[in-house]
Amino acid sequence: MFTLSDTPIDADALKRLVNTQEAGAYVAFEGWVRNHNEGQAVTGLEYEAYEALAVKEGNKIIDEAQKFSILKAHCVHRTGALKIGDMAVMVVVTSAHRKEAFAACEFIIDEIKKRLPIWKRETYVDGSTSWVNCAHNHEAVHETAQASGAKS
Amino acid sequence: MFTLSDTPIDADALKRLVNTQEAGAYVAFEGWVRNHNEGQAVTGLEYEAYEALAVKEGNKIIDEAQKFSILKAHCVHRTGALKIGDMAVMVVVTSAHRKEAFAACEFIIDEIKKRLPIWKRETYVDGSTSWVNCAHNHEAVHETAQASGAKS
Amino acid sequence: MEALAHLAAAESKTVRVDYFALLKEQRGLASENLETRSSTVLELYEELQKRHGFSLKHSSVAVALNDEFADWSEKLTERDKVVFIPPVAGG
Amino acid sequence: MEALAHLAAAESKTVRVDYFALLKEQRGLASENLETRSSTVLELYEELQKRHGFSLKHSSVAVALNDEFADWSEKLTERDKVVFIPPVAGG
Repeated sequence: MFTLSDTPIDADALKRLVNTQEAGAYVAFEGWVRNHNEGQAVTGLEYEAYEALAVKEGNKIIDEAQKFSILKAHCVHRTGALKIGDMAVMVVVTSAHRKEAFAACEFIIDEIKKRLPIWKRETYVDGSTSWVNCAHNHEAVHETAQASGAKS
Repeated sequence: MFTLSDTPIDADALKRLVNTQEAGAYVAFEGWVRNHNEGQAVTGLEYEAYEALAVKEGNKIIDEAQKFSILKAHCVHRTGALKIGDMAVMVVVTSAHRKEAFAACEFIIDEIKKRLPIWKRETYVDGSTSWVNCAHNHEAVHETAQASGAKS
Repeated sequence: MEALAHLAAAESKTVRVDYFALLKEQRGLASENLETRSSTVLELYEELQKRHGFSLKHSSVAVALNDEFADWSEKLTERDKVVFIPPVAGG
Repeated sequence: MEALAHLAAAESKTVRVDYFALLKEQRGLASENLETRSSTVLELYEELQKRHGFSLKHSSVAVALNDEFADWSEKLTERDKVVFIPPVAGG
């Protein structure tokens, strides 16, 4: 299951969601707010999500991860204001054997970052802000449209 | 760093060991005791380690994982008696970007399982026990000697 | 058929547009209902881009119609919900 | 030289052997100091295998000499610590 959260992510609660006696392997990914990005000192950031589509697309990704023969998978993504060191996203996966859990966990976070309508505004040490991926490189082909298989 | 532990692994303490403000990605692997192995119902198991060599080789593996440009890595492996659902081993890795953390975490657990002189005795539902990998297949070429680059 | 399509394109309809991130900043609001004679979502983006000075070209933006990813060639109909999606940066 | 090597091989020395897992079970103890005339760790394994009926062939066992992985051809010297390593199963 995929969810958005405007409060801090509870890593232990998430882990319990994928716990099962058949599981031999548990793989977790956490994305943390770093103190720098592309050479600039970051002091904080904010995530904004297009909730209806993000949740729909996030759950589609979790479903797609079943191709790795995993047992359970879950992902939570933060919205709102975050500080350095805060957890922005967490993916948890269980499987009988470890290879599948690693592959599925990496697949999920890769697709989440590519396809979900979620945006990040960074605040820098000089007080300026920037929507990541929007300020520069306006000509870049948009990954979302390509990866998600748009309607027609 | 690699350590052995004869008491339950403290996942939160291990996570704190690799926490750093430069980290954007945290990947964790946990190996859990499953309720079955190769079709047999398992009721519990025991890990035995050749401590001096296991710790030395475990730390060598952690050092080798630096090739993935990670920030920090740590691994703890249990010894002694474990029950279904108990954590047998945990690997934690942080890096600036997620790809490196995934690669390093998977590398570490793969090498740990191949190279460390640690043995597992399973107890089955009928009360019988078996040293895993020893009861059958006595002719298998020993992976440890091949992977570790023996002295001469 | 072509003549009919042309008539349809010229027809006025009311659609809802939600804005996020940089587009919300540049539009100065999060959502609006507006009347348009644009036939496709691409025409609507170009209409709004001209009016509000959006800095992102449509080639770096994706579009959703009624909470599903859509092609730029998708036709607009009455009461559609349109969201233009600037380059994403989740995770 | 060959004559000397032969003499060395025949020489008696005391070594410590630690046993783990299946080998510990089959030997019935975890550690022993023993006198041997075996020249290499391989000869020692074959000597002990014969004496105690170890089920594992040396080809499925690894060996450590003084807490380092070693080749089966490694020579034994006085006070060496030898550990035979059955197929591992950590993790």
